[in-house]
Amino acid sequence: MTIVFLTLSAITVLGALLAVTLRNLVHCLLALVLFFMGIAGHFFLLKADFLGAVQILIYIGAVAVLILFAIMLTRNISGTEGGRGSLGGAWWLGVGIATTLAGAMCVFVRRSDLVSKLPYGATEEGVVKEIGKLLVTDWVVPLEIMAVLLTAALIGAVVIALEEEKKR
Amino acid sequence: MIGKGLMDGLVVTAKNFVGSYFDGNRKERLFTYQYPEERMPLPENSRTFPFLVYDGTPDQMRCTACKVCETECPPQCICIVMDRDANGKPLRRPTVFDIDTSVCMQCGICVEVCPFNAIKMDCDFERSQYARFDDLITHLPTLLKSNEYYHQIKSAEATRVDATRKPAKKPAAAPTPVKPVPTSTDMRTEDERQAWQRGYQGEVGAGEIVWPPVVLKKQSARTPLEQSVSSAPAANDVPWHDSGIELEKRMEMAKERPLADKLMAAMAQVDCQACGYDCRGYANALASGESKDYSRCAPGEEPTKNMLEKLMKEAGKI
Amino acid sequence: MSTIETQMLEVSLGPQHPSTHGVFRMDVVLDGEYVVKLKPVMGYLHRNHEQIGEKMTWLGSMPYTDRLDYFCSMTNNWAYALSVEKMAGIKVPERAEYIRVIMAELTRLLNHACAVGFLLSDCGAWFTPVLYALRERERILDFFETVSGARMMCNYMRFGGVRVDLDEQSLAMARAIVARWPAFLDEFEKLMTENEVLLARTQRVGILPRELAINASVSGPVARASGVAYDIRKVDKYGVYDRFDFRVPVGETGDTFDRFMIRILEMRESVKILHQALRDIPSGPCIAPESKLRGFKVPAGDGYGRIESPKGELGFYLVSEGGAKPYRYHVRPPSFVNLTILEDMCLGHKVADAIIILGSIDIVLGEVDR
Amino acid sequence: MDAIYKLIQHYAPKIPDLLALALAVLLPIAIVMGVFLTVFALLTWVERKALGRIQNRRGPNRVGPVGLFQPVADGLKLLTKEDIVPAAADKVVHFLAPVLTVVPAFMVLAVVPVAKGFVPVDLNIGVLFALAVSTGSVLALFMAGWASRNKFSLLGAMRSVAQVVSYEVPMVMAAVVILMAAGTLSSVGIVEAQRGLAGWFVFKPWGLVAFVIFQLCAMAEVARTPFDLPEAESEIVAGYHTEYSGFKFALFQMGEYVAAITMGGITVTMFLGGYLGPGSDLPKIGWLVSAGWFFAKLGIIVVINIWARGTWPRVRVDQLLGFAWKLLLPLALVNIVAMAIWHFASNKLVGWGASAVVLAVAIVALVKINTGQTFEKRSYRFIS
Amino acid sequence: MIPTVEQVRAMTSLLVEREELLAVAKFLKTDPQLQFDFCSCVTAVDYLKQDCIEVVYHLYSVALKHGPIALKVRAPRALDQCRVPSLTPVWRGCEFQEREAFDLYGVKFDGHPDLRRILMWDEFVDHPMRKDYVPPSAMEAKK
Repeated sequence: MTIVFLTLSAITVLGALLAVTLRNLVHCLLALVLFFMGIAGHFFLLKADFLGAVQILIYIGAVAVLILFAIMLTRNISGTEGGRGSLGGAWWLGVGIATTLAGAMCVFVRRSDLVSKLPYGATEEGVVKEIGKLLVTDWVVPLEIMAVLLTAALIGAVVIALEEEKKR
Repeated sequence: MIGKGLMDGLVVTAKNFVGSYFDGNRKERLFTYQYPEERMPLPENSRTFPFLVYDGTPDQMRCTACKVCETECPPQCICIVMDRDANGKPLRRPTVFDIDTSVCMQCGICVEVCPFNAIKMDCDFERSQYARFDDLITHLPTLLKSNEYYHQIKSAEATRVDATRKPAKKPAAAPTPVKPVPTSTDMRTEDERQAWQRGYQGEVGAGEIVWPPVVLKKQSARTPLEQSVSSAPAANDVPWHDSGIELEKRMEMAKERPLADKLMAAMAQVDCQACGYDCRGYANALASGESKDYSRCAPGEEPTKNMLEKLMKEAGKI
Repeated sequence: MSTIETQMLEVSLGPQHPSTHGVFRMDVVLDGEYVVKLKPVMGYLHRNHEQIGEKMTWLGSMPYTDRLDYFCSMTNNWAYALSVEKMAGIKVPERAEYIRVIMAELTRLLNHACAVGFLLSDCGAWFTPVLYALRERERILDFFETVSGARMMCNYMRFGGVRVDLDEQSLAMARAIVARWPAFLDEFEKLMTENEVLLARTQRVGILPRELAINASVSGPVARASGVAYDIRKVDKYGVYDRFDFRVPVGETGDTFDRFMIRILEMRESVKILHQALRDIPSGPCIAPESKLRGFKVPAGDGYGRIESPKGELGFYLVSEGGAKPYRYHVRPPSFVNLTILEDMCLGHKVADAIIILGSIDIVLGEVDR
Repeated sequence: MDAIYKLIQHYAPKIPDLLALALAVLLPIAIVMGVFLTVFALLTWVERKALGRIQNRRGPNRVGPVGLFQPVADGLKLLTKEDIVPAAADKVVHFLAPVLTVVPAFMVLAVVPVAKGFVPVDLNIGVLFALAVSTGSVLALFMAGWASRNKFSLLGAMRSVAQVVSYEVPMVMAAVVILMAAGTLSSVGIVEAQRGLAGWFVFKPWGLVAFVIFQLCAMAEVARTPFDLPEAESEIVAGYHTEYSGFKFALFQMGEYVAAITMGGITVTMFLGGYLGPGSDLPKIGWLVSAGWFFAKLGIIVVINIWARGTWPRVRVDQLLGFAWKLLLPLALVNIVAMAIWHFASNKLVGWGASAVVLAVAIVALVKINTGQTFEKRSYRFIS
Repeated sequence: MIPTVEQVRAMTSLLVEREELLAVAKFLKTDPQLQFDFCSCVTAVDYLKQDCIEVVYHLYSVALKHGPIALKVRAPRALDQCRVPSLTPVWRGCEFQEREAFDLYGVKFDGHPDLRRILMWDEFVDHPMRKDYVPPSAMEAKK
């Protein structure tokens, strides 16, 4: 099992690195998608199928396409000229901050007992049902707020589109 | 209901789909022919490329090289060279009869205008070749096909033609063997060939019309052409030079004209060069005594020959 | 709020385009999906047909007229023959006039069926309606081949009549074709006329107002769909059309759907004409006895003859100097003139609509470019 | 997959653990790829034959007995065709695009239960995984269009991205109804929930509406008529795969057709009771009969696709998007309400009637709003 | 100058001077009894001997359904003086046919909205339908 884990995390790290260093903007986006794919793989490895599927659905299905449209509309359509260079001037500062942050993260995760307290670990059936129940019972208020927020965003998009239509 | 139109469409296509398998007359529905194996029966009138008909042996070909089809062919894709025997006397048969099948548009006008029923339209269309120019020019031997073949492909039409035709013509004087086919190289220079292909050969028919200068300002609404034609009489007026008019009317038109004009009036007015000149030239030759043989007007046949003989006797030329 | 500035897109549809009915190009300027400017570019198939006409004898041009609108060779022949007969004052026997009406109406049937079929395949119906139309067209082409010798390049009409007479067997064949046609029309209408997707795509698309149609000398089904009640068969009464009772459908709004429906209704009228013509075709000569093949001359002067070809008014303007060759030989093709209003109809619509509007005008490039 | 793993453990214990695991993973993949690729080849042949017969002509009958080797011939032709990559194209992305269209199509097959006990991977979030992965094709479409640096293919790509994205939403909404009915996300669970006499979800009113919506969205997702807009020849030449030739084009075609089959598979699983059928529970040969049922139903769905392709014209871009947002989505939401009514009704009959009424009213209202103004009856006057 | 009307074999043709063409055309179109609103055919004819190019407009009336009248105007053949007022402002249908007359005969139409070559490609120099036109292939042969 460890081999699979190692290869998967290697892919993920590679994707992240490429996303930062590639010259062409669209290539960076594709590397980002590779990174998201890696994360989803990790979830599946940990038998958290729901999270893996949601990761694919949301990040690759929606966020990547969103960034894509962002690139499309701002730059000229081909989006070829890309960023300045692979590693900017102060790259060593970036690496320094990254390593310190990663170190701190490892320390906290190892010391905290969060992992052992997982109540509903890898039960075959109930994960999805559990999440569903919790959402509708304990967390119903945030769910409703989220719903209102999303509807507002949707209506905002429609208004902009209508404005565009009237102009023509 | 919203989907009705869409459903009707589906029903129609379904009916066609099912029909194509179980319909009684499947031929009715599947109208495509599986070409190489299953061929479409060609109706009798169908025409592809022309061919020359001969009765009995290839030497007794009907064509007399009168070049009528060459002049009338719209894309000018026929080229005929008259056959001459040893001492240059024109024989009424072609040595070279080429049709450029890449130019021929299969319109059948040559068949209509041919006075001797010598050229007919074939039915076979599988004539693809490899080379672009040389192979696409069909030469005399390949063009010649027997009357039986003609009966075979177009029986009704063939019988009708045979009924109208006079008894079989005896073969020309000394049946010289058909000369070897000239290859395209010695045919003509490229430029001449192009000129021939585009029909810039000498204009035949309308005489040169001289227009008087017309002042632009005061004019009637009639087109400038009409006005000029009616006013200026042509110099050498040959009203009878029209193969549509009968022999008697032509002779009556040229009654009080000199012998040469009378002789010309007797010709078939086809300018077919079968006699070696055009009509005007042959009449002058007979009138001036240059040649005595009054039987060389091929399209004219009997009536012209007798009329020429009578005129020559009256004028004491023979 | 600053609106997003979109790039104007220059697109040229054709000449290598699957649905421009031949070698025809439209330079279109797109703002997003909407057509802002549309310039038709033609001339790819220009063979200088008119100069060939001047080099050819009067009869020699007849086979070339087949190549004008290669879909309807019979009506092209008839237009040319009519113009020359009008100038030369040649009388055409009864039977020949009836045969000419039969051939012209059969050509109208096959042209309208294919035009509607191609319009539907432009809308995306994967060629099914076209193949139903082609199935019926094959029968008519077989009939043309039996009579004139060639399926599409018939070269059938002469000055003063027609070249080959219709014998009993080919008349029976024509009656069989005409008998099958109403069933085909019902099937065609059931397949497409109420189809919601088609209605959504063709209704209120490419509207041609009546005044613009007349002013831009648009003729044929395109004009009649906009409400111009003008059919040369009824106005000029050439040939023996006044003997048949048939009606001319006229639309109101003049959009793509109207042009589609007018052609279907015209097919039904043509079937009616064919029934009457095939029923009482008189006997007699099929060509004027005194008509000459060679050395045919037309008295000097000019003349303009026109007929109602399936695509519109097809006219021949001929100037003769009294010789065996026409001095000026001009063709007035319906498709060429109908294209003037292509841009007016496409403005404001989408690219997909521009293709359909072009399909609804039903042009053939052989006729446009000559 | 797990069943096979246990089988291997049972029959051949001495195989090392890792090899057994590898075998357990690779065997189903091999079976699925084999079966569905032959189905893909068969589909292309059936499509061309059926379209031919609809159009009164024989379909391909030259290659092989009844034209059966035609897909092989097509494949060979595309394989040997030169693979032209436009100079200005972005090599990497240009190569990746066709791969990415095929990958999601096959990944979705992982959760489709082909026969009783035969499902490659029995994820307990089966349907969600299928829908999630099928969004991956959006990216592939865009990459194809953008990478070939051609104005036409970019326009085509933008259209197809808009189409796929806007048809995913009603599709997921329609699937929600089925998940509510079945109570579980796992595809096998959904199939089992459809046991019983008229158990298939398609016989329920909300099930039928959901089936129609899902089928339309699946056709749009895969760009089949009447929504085959991206490669509409009559508009912008050939859409996003203009600049592709040779094997890459074959990959695109394969991706499109296999996606059509997999979408058909999911529709069958969710609405037509997957592998359930009268004979599917027999002891010994039960799984064979159930497989037969599954492929029969899949065939029906595919035939409907082909039939529509041969008959209906294409919808324009704005009508396409309007149809998705203004008609399908609201209908799907109302459908969820109808399902709720059905669920909480006391006895099933009243529930059935109530939900049917609600749905009928919704359909009529929505249709009236959307198409009210376009279809007017035309009258023509005749002058004699 | 009053246009002369001549009944030539059932087609009345009207020869008009270039200056008055536009006025006559408007009159023909707007006059209640005439109402010639349909301009069917526009052609140019090259009379080489008379050194003039004649542009012929065939007009019909859709409203009153009466027959053709040919409106003729003449211009000298020399390319620079060969100018004729365009009738596209009066009848929109003449637009393409006048462009064709310009393309093949070299008749320049003043007032035409967009006078370009329509059938020949833009770089083509000569006007092919003129009687004294020599096709290029023959020219190369001469050189």
